Amino acid sequence: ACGQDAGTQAEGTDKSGGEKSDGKLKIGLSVSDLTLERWQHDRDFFVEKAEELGAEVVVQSANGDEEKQLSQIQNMLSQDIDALVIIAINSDALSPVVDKAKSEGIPVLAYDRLVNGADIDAYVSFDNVRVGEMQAEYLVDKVPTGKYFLMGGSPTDNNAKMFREGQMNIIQPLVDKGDIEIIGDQWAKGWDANEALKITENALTANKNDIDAIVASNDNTAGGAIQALDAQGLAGKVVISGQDADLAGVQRIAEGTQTMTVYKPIKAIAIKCAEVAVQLAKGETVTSDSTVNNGKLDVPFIKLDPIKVGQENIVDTLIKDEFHSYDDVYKNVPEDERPPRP
Amino acid sequence: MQAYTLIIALVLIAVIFGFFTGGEFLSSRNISNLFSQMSVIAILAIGMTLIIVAGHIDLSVGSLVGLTGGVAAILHVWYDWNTFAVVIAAIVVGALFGIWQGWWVAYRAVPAFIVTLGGMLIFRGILIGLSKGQTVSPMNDSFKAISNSYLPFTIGYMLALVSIGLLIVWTVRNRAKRKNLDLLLPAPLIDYGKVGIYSFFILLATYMLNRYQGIPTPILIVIFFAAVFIFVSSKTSFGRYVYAIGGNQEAAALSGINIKRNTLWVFTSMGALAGVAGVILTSRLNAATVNAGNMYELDAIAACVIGGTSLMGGKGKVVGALIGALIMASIDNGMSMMNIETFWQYIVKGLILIVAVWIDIASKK
Amino acid sequence: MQAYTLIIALVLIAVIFGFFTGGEFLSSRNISNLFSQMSVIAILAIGMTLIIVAGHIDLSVGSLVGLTGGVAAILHVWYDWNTFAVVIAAIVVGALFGIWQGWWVAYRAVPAFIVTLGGMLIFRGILIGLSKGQTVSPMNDSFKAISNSYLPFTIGYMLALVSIGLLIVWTVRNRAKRKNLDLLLPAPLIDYGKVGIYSFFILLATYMLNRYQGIPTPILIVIFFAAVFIFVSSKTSFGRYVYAIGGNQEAAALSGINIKRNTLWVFTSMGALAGVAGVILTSRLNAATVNAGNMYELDAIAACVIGGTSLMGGKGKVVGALIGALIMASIDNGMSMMNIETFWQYIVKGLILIVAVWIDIASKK
Amino acid sequence: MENYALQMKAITKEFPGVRALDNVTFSVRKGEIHALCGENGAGKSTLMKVLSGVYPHGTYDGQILINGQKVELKSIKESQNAGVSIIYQELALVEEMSVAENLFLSHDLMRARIIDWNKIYSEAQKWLDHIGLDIDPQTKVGHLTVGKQQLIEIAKALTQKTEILILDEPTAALTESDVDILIKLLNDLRAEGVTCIYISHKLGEVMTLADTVTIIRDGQTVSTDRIEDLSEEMIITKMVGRELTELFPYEERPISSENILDVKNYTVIDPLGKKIINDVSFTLKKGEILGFSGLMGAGRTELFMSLFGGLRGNPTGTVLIDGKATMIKNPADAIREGLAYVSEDRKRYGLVLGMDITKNTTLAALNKMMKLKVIDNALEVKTAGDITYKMNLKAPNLEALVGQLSGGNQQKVVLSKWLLNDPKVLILDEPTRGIDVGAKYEIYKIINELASQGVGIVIVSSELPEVLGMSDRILVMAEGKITGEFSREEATQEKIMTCATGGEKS
Ligand SMILES: Nc1ncnc2c1ncn2[C@@H]1O[C@H](COP(=O)(O)OP(=O)(O)OP(=O)(O)O)[C@@H](O)[C@H]1O
Ligand SMILES: Nc1ncnc2c1ncn2[C@@H]1O[C@H](COP(=O)(O)OP(=O)(O)OP(=O)(O)O)[C@@H](O)[C@H]1O
Ligand SMILES: O[C@@H]1[C@@H](O)[C@H](O)OC[C@H]1O
Ligand SMILES: [Mg+2]
Ligand SMILES: [Mg+2]
Repeated sequence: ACGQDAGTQAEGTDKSGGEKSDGKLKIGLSVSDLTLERWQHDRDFFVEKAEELGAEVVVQSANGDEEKQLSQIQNMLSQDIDALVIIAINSDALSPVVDKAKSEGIPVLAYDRLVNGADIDAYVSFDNVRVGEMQAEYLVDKVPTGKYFLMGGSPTDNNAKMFREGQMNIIQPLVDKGDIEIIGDQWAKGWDANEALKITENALTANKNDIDAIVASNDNTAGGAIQALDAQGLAGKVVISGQDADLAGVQRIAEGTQTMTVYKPIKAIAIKCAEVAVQLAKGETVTSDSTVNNGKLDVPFIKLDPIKVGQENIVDTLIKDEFHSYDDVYKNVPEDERPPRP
Repeated sequence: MQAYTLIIALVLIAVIFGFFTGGEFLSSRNISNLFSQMSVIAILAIGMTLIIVAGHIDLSVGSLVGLTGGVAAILHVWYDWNTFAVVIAAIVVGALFGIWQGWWVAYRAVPAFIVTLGGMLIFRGILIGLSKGQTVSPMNDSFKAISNSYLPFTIGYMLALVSIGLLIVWTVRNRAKRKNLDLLLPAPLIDYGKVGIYSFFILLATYMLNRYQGIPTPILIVIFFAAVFIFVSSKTSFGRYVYAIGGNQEAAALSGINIKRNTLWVFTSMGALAGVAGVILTSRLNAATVNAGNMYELDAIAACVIGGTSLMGGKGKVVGALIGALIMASIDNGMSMMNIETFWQYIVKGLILIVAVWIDIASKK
Repeated sequence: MQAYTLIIALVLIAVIFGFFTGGEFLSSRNISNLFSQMSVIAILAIGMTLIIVAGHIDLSVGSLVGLTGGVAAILHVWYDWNTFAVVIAAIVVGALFGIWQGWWVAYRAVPAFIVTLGGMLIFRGILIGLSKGQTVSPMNDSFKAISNSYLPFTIGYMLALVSIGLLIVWTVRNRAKRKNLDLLLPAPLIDYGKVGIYSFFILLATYMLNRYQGIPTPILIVIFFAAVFIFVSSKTSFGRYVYAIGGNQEAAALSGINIKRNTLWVFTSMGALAGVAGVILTSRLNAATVNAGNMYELDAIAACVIGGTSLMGGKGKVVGALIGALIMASIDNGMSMMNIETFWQYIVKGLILIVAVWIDIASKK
Repeated sequence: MENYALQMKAITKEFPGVRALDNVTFSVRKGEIHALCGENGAGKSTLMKVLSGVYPHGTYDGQILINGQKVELKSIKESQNAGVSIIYQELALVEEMSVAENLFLSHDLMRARIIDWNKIYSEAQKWLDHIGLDIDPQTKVGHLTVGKQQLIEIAKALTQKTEILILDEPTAALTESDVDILIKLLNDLRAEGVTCIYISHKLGEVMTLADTVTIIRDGQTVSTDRIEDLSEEMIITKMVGRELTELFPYEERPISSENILDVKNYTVIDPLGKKIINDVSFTLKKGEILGFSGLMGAGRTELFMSLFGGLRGNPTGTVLIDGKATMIKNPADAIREGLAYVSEDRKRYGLVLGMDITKNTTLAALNKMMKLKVIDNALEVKTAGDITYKMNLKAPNLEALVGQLSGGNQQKVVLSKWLLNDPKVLILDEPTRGIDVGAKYEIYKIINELASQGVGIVIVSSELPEVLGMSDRILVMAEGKITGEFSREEATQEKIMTCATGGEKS
């Protein structure tokens, strides 16, 4: 494209120069899927913090469609943003547009999911594989030997694959040792609770209820599975994992029907990201302790640890973080069985 | 002929899965599961039959199930409405959106494909907006009971006997009437043979289900609505008009049938049924999620087509759609019982769909 | 008349979004984006027009886009095939699956709705199986260039001029011929006026795109295939037969048209086009993912219907489908430029879909 | 004071671009059979649709009085309630539904809160008996032949409480014997005091049935006369606006001795195993016009559909074309061998109604419109223009959709389509069904011209005068077999009818 009038900068600034005379920073936030509860929290925290830091945030959601996300980022770039924050649907499917952003001098921050094969400025995340490991660790801790049923997430979601990878990191050695027997492995289309319900019903039937643990990859599918367990009077007896700390999931943990969830301290990551994004937008460089290679370069990696949440630490984590309120979480638990209010 | 192919297909599926699951597929417990699992799609397939017979299609039912189920859950959980009020609300909301779509199709002549494709987006959008993307749960016990309870044994048997009794009375009276009117009478053996066979299956199903925990409520709801719609489609002018409209719209119009009003009704009843399905689904999951019901329309349509409903309109039966729904649910259930790998499940389900319809078509020639 | 309603709708959309985005919607850069963004659906809509005109439907194209794109990426990344070979492979795979579906529809008389609903599952299943659920990436530069490059300025203008030249030559020759044959001749003003208007738009588009980075390659690919299929549909016997088959299958059969073979071809070309779309998409994302192309069929069908193709068959134009695809892409693009909330986007898109088709229908009365 | 059942005054109805009715006045006395005659496209059906509420009050100008009362009919139902029943020219039956359901589709029995099927079936049986149809009321209408369907239509109108019964070309698809049934029915109705409006192109029927005849031309009333004051010739003259001297322009031609088509021991078994064509043998000479007569369902249509490759089923036997044995598996083969088949149902089998005249005309000969595998549009338009001009086609232009043409003109498009293939054998199945006398005459002339050019022509027709008037030789079929053969000279209506019914089991 040499020699062509690629002057986007010029065009962009003279068109929207008027609006930007106040010198306000504009940050583009591309969200993978706002139809899921968790990302709504992310967005809210992020926007709040960024605005506090004096930036304006443009938010778009691609509803799980990778091509749509790419298009939306293109559209954001033509809106003259100062920094781009991406919650990628798929780590590998965004490099062209990220390269594009870079070539226009717009810094890019990968939020929660790395963007591979492209020039990005920073990465703030929990590790999806680590999430899977945590799920398995918690269950294995409670039920070191026994029959495990694996219920993956959407078979067409790349993350689901990564959670499974983490889960197997922990479980496989125990399978090899003979402690754990995997009695089934099914994936819930579209992370759909009803799919999970049916899968669990069938698994229980096929195994005559002889199941000790269900490795579910998020709270939504865990919810479906627990319905099936409940029907067999097994809720609370079979250990089951989750992820996202959805209110419904946490309530189940409080009631004892779900064993654990993985809480990604969303407020922390959102705030951190907002800070980093504003820094980047101002043209400052970001420092971090570690880096991660994304196939193209070593990206500064600001790592946040996800947290395993079980009945024991709900109050110390979620409620302290104000992620959910005490009253919401314990709504269905008799007063006398509740832990002390913080 | 056709009905028999379907039943043969069903038996074949049962035998194959029974074999591969070491009989588990045919256990009382799994049959009970199967009936619960098919219930949502079955309810939708009942309404979809009318839609397709009328010459239309409804791609929005999945989203509408999600929306009505979500509205029910929100009113119930966030606003503390009682179960009864919430069920009515879900059905009314479904019916209202059905009217909206029916209006565009009937009075504005926009193809149903487009109206309901739009509806698919609109309803999902409203759901996301209303629920703010959150899962709404849990329901209280009475709401949960809608899909998660069983009829006590004795009541189950009583119901079975009552329905057999009605069947016999109806057959006897019908024969008497026909005789009176000098109409062709099938040999008693045929009529009463049929009664015998139906009775046998009713009793068998009741027995099997009672061996587990009893007849699951969702399938009772399905049977109730199926009965209503079978009645409507064969014994009321509205039902016959729908077939006439789908069979030959011009002829229907020239016969003085009000095409628009009847079309509006078809969509309205589909909407109301989506409301029922939404309630069943929410109760079953004990939660309403934003992507609940996603793509159910395709399963519902597939159930109708497998059951012999012609996409060209004018032809199709509610009973067929129910068997179609049962076949679809059996495939899903059987493969998951066999713990087949996901990608194989997609492939096998796709193939079975094609082959099932093909057998049906080939058998009709 | 109809064509004009469409253009008016497009202009309206442009004006509204232009207004709400402070002109950004109509900037060179956004127009360039818009064209790239519409390309995959546009390619599919081209093939879908033929499918629908022939009286069928194809619900599998989204999955087939995913599968062909995935096959391309797998061969390219895992097996080191070169870009050219990989593109051919994707198209061939698409065409083969098109033949498979066409065979069921044409020679086994299974309704296309069912065959392609099955295909939707089967192709997605194969993709999950082949890719083991992984995202396959990155492509090398030549593959990436397919969707991510621009025609240099001068070549762009040259192409524009050549096409204008061809238009003029064709018009002059056509007029001469018609005169020779003593056929009705439109006033020169009308014929040459049309040429003038088209030329103006070609030049305007080229200028706008050149003001940014030049004509994006994906839209060139779209134009190429659009030209091919416009030619095929209007100037070859195959194209004519497709319209006849969709218009009245029995009359077409008695006119000696081989319904089966032509139907097979329609599906084959749809499959091949899905292969092209798969390549474009994979190149655009620089990756093949397991849920690539999900639900694209609905957008493609909607584009056709907005563009005036009748779901009853026999009627429809490729150009209309392209405008339909542009309208659909504009809606998505405009709303995203306006940063409207997700749930509103669903609702607004659904409403626009319905209203757009309704305006089209109302204008035809 | 005359006692009028119906008066329509100054009715004007316009369609975009067409004034179908222009100030038409039409009055019908109580209890009479009033024939309405006119060429294709004269406006007969439109006038009746105004009366029956298809075109509701407000979409036309003028006044309607029923029994002297002014009425404003806003829907079909209102018209039905006013005692008007109509049998439309286009069959208005739902093929997927049973005979009984169709009979009572717009009847109160069907509007009951809960339908009593047994009642409906027994009522239906009564009506079927009444019109002399021996079929089970639960049979699907789609399984019946067009003729039987037409009778069902008539019965359907009769089931309504009817004061004014309109029949729009009810006999177009009927064979003579069914026409007799109908005539008897109408005479009975007249005796019961029902007023009847009868539209037909078959002037013989008009002469026997009608009390009064109104003639319209180009959307205007020409005259209303008592039947006593009219003759067939006068009606024709008033209809077409000029004199037509003869109805069948048969010409003596030298007939070659060469067989162009030779069918031997032809048998067809349908997919259900029924023998629908049973050992049929016949020959057709170059330049000969061969008539095929028979009753409804005799198997003529199926014989030629099968010969043309358009019928499923297993044909056996030999077919020689131009002396060469041929195997025709599909219509494409047939076309290649020089056959052309104008079907009895042009809308279903002959035309793509949503396509324009040009494209319909060239559909079966598209390969002749190609240059370098590409359709040459100019050539195509010219070819279509030439042939339709020769046919004297009346149409706004060649880009008009055939669905908008009148029946006669549609038939000419079908003929044009087949003539483009220069057929050796032209099979015409009911070539003049629903076509007015003027257009009929033109089609007969075309047939003659083709025959004199050496084309072998088969005319399958249920109208005996047509077969008698046009054929060089006549074959009669019954129950899938050929039951008689007559030369032009020996053939009479009586002989043919004897053979046509003689095949039936006694
Ligand atoms: N729906 C319509 N739209 C436009 N023009 C129409 C329509 N219906 C009829 N016409 C035109 O109105 C005129 C009268 O048609 P009509 O059907 O009443 O003729 P007809 O006398 O019944 O002819 P036929 O003997 O062929 O049945 C014709 O020119 C016809 O083309
Ligand atoms: N669609 C159909 N379904 C069942 N039987 C049919 C069908 N069409 C025709 N038949 C039967 O096939 C036989 C031959 O009918 P065909 O139409 O060839 O007779 P035809 O002599 O041409 O009479 P017509 O004057 O009615 O055209 C009859 O017994 C008829 O009842
Ligand atoms: O958090 C999860 C997200 O990572 C995945 O992509 O979709 C399901 C969610 O539960
Ligand atoms: Mg008429
Ligand atoms: Mg016939």
